[in-house]
Amino acid sequence: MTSPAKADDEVAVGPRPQPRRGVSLRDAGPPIALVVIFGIFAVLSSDFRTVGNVQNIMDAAAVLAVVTCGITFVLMMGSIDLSAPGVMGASAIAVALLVANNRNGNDLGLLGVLVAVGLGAALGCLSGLALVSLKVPSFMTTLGVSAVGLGIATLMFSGVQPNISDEMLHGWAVNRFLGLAYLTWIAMGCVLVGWLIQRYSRLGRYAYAIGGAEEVLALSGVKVAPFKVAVFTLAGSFYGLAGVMVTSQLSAGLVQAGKGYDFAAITAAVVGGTLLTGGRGGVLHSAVGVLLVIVLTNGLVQIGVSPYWQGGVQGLIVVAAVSAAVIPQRRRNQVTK
Amino acid sequence: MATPVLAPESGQTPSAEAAVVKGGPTVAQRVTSFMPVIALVALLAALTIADPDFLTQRSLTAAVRTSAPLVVLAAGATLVVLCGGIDLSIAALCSLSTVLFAMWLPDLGGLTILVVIAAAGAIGAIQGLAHVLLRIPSFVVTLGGMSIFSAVALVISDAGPIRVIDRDATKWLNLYVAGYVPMSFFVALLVVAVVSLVLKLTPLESFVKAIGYSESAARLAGTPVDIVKVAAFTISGACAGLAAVMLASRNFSGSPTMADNLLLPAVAAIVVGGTAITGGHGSLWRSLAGALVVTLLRVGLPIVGVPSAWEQILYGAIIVAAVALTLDRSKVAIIK
Amino acid sequence: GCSEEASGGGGNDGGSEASACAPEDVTLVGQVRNESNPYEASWLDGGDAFAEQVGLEQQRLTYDGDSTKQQEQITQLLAGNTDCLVMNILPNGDSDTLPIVEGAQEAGAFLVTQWNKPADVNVEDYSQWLSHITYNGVESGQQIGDALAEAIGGSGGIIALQGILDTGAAKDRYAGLEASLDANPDVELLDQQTANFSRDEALAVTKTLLTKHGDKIKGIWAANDDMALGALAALEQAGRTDVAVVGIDAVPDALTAIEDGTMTATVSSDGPWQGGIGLAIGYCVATGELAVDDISAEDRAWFAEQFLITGDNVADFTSPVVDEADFDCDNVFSRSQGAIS
Amino acid sequence: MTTNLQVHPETEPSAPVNALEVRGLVKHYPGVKALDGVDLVVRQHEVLGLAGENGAGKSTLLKALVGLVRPDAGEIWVRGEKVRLRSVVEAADHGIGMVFQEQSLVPNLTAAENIVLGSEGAGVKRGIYRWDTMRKLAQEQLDKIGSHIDPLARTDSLSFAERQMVEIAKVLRIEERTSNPPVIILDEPTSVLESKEIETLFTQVRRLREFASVVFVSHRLDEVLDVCDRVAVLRGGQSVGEMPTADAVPTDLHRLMIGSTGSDDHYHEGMSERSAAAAEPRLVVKGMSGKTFRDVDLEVRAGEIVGIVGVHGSGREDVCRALFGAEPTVAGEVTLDGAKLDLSGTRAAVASGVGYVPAERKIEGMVGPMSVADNMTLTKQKSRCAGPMVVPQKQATLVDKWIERLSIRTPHRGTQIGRLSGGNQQKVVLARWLVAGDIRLLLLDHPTRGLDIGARSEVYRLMRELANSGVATVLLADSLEEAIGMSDRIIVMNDGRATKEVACPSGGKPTPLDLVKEMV
Ligand SMILES: Nc1ncnc2c1ncn2[C@@H]1O[C@H](COP(=O)(O)OP(=O)(O)OP(=O)(O)O)[C@@H](O)[C@H]1O
Ligand SMILES: Nc1ncnc2c1ncn2[C@@H]1O[C@H](COP(=O)(O)OP(=O)(O)OP(=O)(O)O)[C@@H](O)[C@H]1O
Ligand SMILES: [Mg+2]
Ligand SMILES: [Mg+2]
Repeated sequence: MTSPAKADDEVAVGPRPQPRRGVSLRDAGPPIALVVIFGIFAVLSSDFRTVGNVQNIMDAAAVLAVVTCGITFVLMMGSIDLSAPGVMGASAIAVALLVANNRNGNDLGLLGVLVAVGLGAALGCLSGLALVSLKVPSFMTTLGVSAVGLGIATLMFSGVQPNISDEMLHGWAVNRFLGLAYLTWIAMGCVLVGWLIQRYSRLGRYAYAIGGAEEVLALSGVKVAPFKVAVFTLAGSFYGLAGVMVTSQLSAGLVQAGKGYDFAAITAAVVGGTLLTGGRGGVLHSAVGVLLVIVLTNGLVQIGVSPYWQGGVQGLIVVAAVSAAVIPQRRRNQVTK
Repeated sequence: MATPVLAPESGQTPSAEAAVVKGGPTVAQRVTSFMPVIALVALLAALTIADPDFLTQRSLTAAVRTSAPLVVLAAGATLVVLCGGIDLSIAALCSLSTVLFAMWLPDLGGLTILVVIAAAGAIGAIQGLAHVLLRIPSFVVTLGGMSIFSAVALVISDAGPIRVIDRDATKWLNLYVAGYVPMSFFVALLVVAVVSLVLKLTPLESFVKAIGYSESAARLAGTPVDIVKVAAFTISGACAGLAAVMLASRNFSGSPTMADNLLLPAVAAIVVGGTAITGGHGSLWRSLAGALVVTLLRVGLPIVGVPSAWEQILYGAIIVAAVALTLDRSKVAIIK
Repeated sequence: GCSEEASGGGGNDGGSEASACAPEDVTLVGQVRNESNPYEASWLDGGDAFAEQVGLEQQRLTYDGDSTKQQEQITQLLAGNTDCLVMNILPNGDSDTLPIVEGAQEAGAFLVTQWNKPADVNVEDYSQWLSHITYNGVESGQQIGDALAEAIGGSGGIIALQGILDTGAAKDRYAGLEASLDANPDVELLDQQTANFSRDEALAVTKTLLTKHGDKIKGIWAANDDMALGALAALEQAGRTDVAVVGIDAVPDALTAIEDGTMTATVSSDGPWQGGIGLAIGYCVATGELAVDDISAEDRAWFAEQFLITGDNVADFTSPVVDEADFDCDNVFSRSQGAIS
Repeated sequence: MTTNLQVHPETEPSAPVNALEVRGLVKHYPGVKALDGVDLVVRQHEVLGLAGENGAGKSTLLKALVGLVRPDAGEIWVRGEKVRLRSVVEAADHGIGMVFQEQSLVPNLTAAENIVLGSEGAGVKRGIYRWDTMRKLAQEQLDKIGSHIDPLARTDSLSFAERQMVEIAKVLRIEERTSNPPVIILDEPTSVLESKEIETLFTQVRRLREFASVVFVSHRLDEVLDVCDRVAVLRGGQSVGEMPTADAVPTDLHRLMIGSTGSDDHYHEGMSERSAAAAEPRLVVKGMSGKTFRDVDLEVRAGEIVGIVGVHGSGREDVCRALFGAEPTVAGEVTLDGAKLDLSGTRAAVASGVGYVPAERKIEGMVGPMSVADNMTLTKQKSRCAGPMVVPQKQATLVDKWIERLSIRTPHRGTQIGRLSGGNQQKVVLARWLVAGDIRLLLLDHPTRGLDIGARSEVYRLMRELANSGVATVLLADSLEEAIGMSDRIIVMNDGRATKEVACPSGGKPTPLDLVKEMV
């Protein structure tokens, strides 16, 4: 699914350069799709177009947004990351056991959250290290790390549900500011931080560059390995935070806290315009993708589509959205992987 | 220094001709191409050490029989991966096919097997067409396909399993070839062998690899890129149909979620076999070995008594280690 | 050439007449979906407790809710020594039961299944399938439905969270809800969605339904406690305290919630007992203390006793104790509420 | 980085100190001795040309000088110090920088980032980008070469020539790393440039000489003689000689490169013979329009070579691609030998006997990890198959014949094509269309890009042979001289339209100036 950067059609257009300034059609597609889909649901369902439901959509997007933020950096490099379920599971249980809970006497509060995020970062780091040192594709290292994370989570779980009684963590899900849950603000903060990292940090720009032309970085004397490890670590810490957020929402640490978030996040990122081949897109694109996915999920329930069909309709719309977005850029000798 | 300074004349042509060597694989390359098998043997040895009872003929027979649907699924998807794409829909399509199989069996009898395989192949072809005609990345097409097939399976089965009452149609799958080789595994081997041979003996192999390594070069060389890709998706779909027949015959039923969990193991099998996920390099034989490794991990670890949590940790570590062994990095420029 | 079944030689087909196993030769296997679920973890712990009681060890198997993996494990297990193998299995779905049964029958292992079984498959047709135990899903669905109706004062809107759609448990429980709705005509089912027995999904679905139906929602019917707990979290985040929630399974968190008064009712499913009883039946038959032929038809497929738990009686259930006496060979069917109709 | 310097004062070469000195460098690759004891001296403030056939080892040598290739034996001395270079960074610390044969910029970064990539200095503080500083740093480099590129433009929005300028600006960054005059290495920088851009580049090179030493590689010997002070020649991985350029002519160099004198009739004009069939038009294009070209009329007779010239953006590449079905057309009528030519896709084009050699060899021309044999036979299946089956023996014989005929330097037909030198790769790509012998129209987009003079001559001879056998050829030449030398007629394209047709018969050739007038 990832192709050597050189094969990317972006490079192939080399001799026929087209100026690319301002907002390109590819960038504009997903936001337009978001507005259109939102509009359609708003027309179809009066329940959908309420302020309450918009708040609900924002709240529901929080966890996915944070996961997608992390995965975006990995996708930007042209790698892939399937470790979210394991990392989130491990950090969800870890934080549940570290803050005030029913299993042990710990009451670390914010420190516990930091440790859980750190655990996520460590697992992400493991994926990255396996990638650069063993030269195993990220598809496999992250799949492996996901299994390891789930194993660690199951070990910590040891048969008894850890429920949190920590006021702060619990409050994140319950308390509201300007109509949105604290968790939603945290997610927005993550998107902002992610965007700043992407735009103003060497890590972010190099991640982007690795996706654009990894071999060129090596020719320029940049050692890409540490940056790759750092990107996976960064992604891992986002997943770690997402695990903490799930624990906060459910007031309990679940091993399955991250189930399904891997593909959901990739879908969101891709729908938002991040290329799986790397070098394109970014955190803001992904945020739009997340909203698209969540609006779809929410809207289908609101207009009363049968639960059996929901997945199918969602799949259809994702394919339709992506194909509508690629039509303007179709070229004869275009490479689609 | 008005005149050119000539270096001492050495040979007449100090060029590459003098250094011509035999082409073909070196010793190291030969070893890497056997790595999937080495990984398999090593894993078997480790399991045997953990529990000596594991290495019995009965147990091995059961393991290869178990692996058959996974082998078929992985083999089919390998073609798509070799072309540089990915097929995420195989598992959902396989589930849907089990439902179709169970629904059609009462009417069609023994013919159902072929009809289901053909139908799954056709569905695969539709995905392939969507991929090449609409130019949507295969990841997205098949991700969409995955949810659509699941939904269709849920709806037509009314979200429940459908019993296979007439077992005669698939009875032959439970026979043994030469006394020891389960028929389903034999069929899986046959699929791998036939597809590999067709690739090897015809230009298809170079088409597939050219497309996988560099699609634009392949297209500008006039190779039938779109046809080959659609064919790969078709075979991948048909293999999902065949795997569905195997599963339905094993479970005496079809169910809309039966094979859903085989997606990641199947892709893992492909990668563990050493096929490059970026396309071009790899083979169906490698996926066969990969599928056996994954099956051994799935069934072997719990059976030799590894506790559930550690089983997952070991599974994660071992598949990564296996890929570290099997991937021939000289064929893959950049590891993403 | 092909020959039929070359490797099944180890099985003593229809082996109920075979000589009884020595107690120490018996192998006990308990298999559930995963250990990361409190109910199923307690099931395996119950199995361990029974094993300890008879001086053996239970092999704990989990299959991640993955039907294929379950079948693969069983096949592999049955390819080993099956002479005195006792299996207490939670099939992933209805469709997974039959291959397990046939495998055990062929290999001569002693099998007890729980929860999932296709209705038209008859336990009595098999000599190695000793018993199938389940709770009456229709009844529990109806009981909590009624409790919910009572809690909202007999009239008002409710929403339903369904389980994994292709499991018998989900369907039976939902049928029970429908029966309860018939009996309470003023209760209106506003919406029903699946949350796949998952706390996380229930949270998201409930939030959406809360915004969709708003104050019309007076109660939430969930097909299990995990989803009920997810719904509770959603209610709390929405700042709603006026909604009654019911579930099934009596997991510890749900009992706590009932004690606190945030949840209305649940129905007991006794995990530790389930984990022990299946092994106990198998052990009794394997060691010859109980003959398959002596098990009455009623006890081959039966509903286990269950209780509606509400604020009134929750104290009785908060610390479940496994009574060793339940596992005596004379007692193994003592909790039967009658044959599955 | 001083830890890596190993100073051996006792063996210090005599003054004046050379900027760079290479002694007995050896590098083996499986099956190839790429460097076989090369010696090379680069003096201070000179432009040294490096010439040699394809595969002579030029790129390998230069890569060794920037630490990308680890030599098996030999020494590298920088300003009198023996050094061991293990990475680009170490080389840069010693003041050596290189512009690579394949352009090496990250397409999705800004020009400024590319310029400072790997040595951001003050542009990045504690991992945080300071765009203003970065822009300033980049601007300084661009100012050095007098370029007016916007530093914050995305690199893939720049033209080829602009990108080349960015590369040079980037390589000049090494000045900030050492106090000594840098050594700048340019590996075939001109092969992708148009003549005007080449002039700009040469102005830069002459400016560089003021404060640096330059190593310059090109297969166009006149360029080498034009811009360089001295030329060193490699052959088969060995240094075979050097000469000052002051009064040298291309043939002198040529003789050194291949060990004997080449023919003066570079373009084999003598070979050109108009066959009887030449009169009938083979390809007729009427009013063809596409995204980047409009109303193009074109006629190519059997046995004729028609050159299309034009600047970047004139649309000539797309015309070529459109004729091969690789680019959509919106209007127009195209016939081949009287029959309508199917432009719907590359398959159809190949089936009607049209062949296309793309300019972007690495990406579009070849499949790098596949063998020479597979690359050569990828298109024409009949040549290696019996029925649907591949006959390995048939393929081997055929491929070996063409390896021999085009003297392709490869250890074996089974060698990965990516391991060959650029020129030899190009020969394989060309051979692809010739193996079946059924080609009617050949579209050549820069077929000699990166080829050495011998290989070029070979390709020209091949083109002549093909023309004589009746193949119609459309040529997008590497240089105006090439277009003039090879073509029977030249079409000038300007802004998507064919604006002028210039007859170009042997003996009555136009001058480059005549054409340039029409092009701009
Ligand atoms: N003045 C600036 N301040 C901060 N960042 C800048 C500035 N100029 C350029 N950049 C960076 O250079 C990159 C290239 O600029 P461009 O406007 O083409 O955006 P882009 O690469 O298309 O980004 P995206 O993919 O997010 O649309 C930007 O992504 C941005 O991060
Ligand atoms: N990575 C490699 N692996 C194997 N062989 C190589 C490799 N790089 C170069 N070679 C071989 O070394 C020899 C010298 O190649 P090099 O690229 O240095 O030639 P060159 O003089 O730059 O040719 P050109 O003018 O075509 O660029 C060639 O025979 C080439 O096939
Ligand atoms: Mg932009
Ligand atoms: Mg070179």
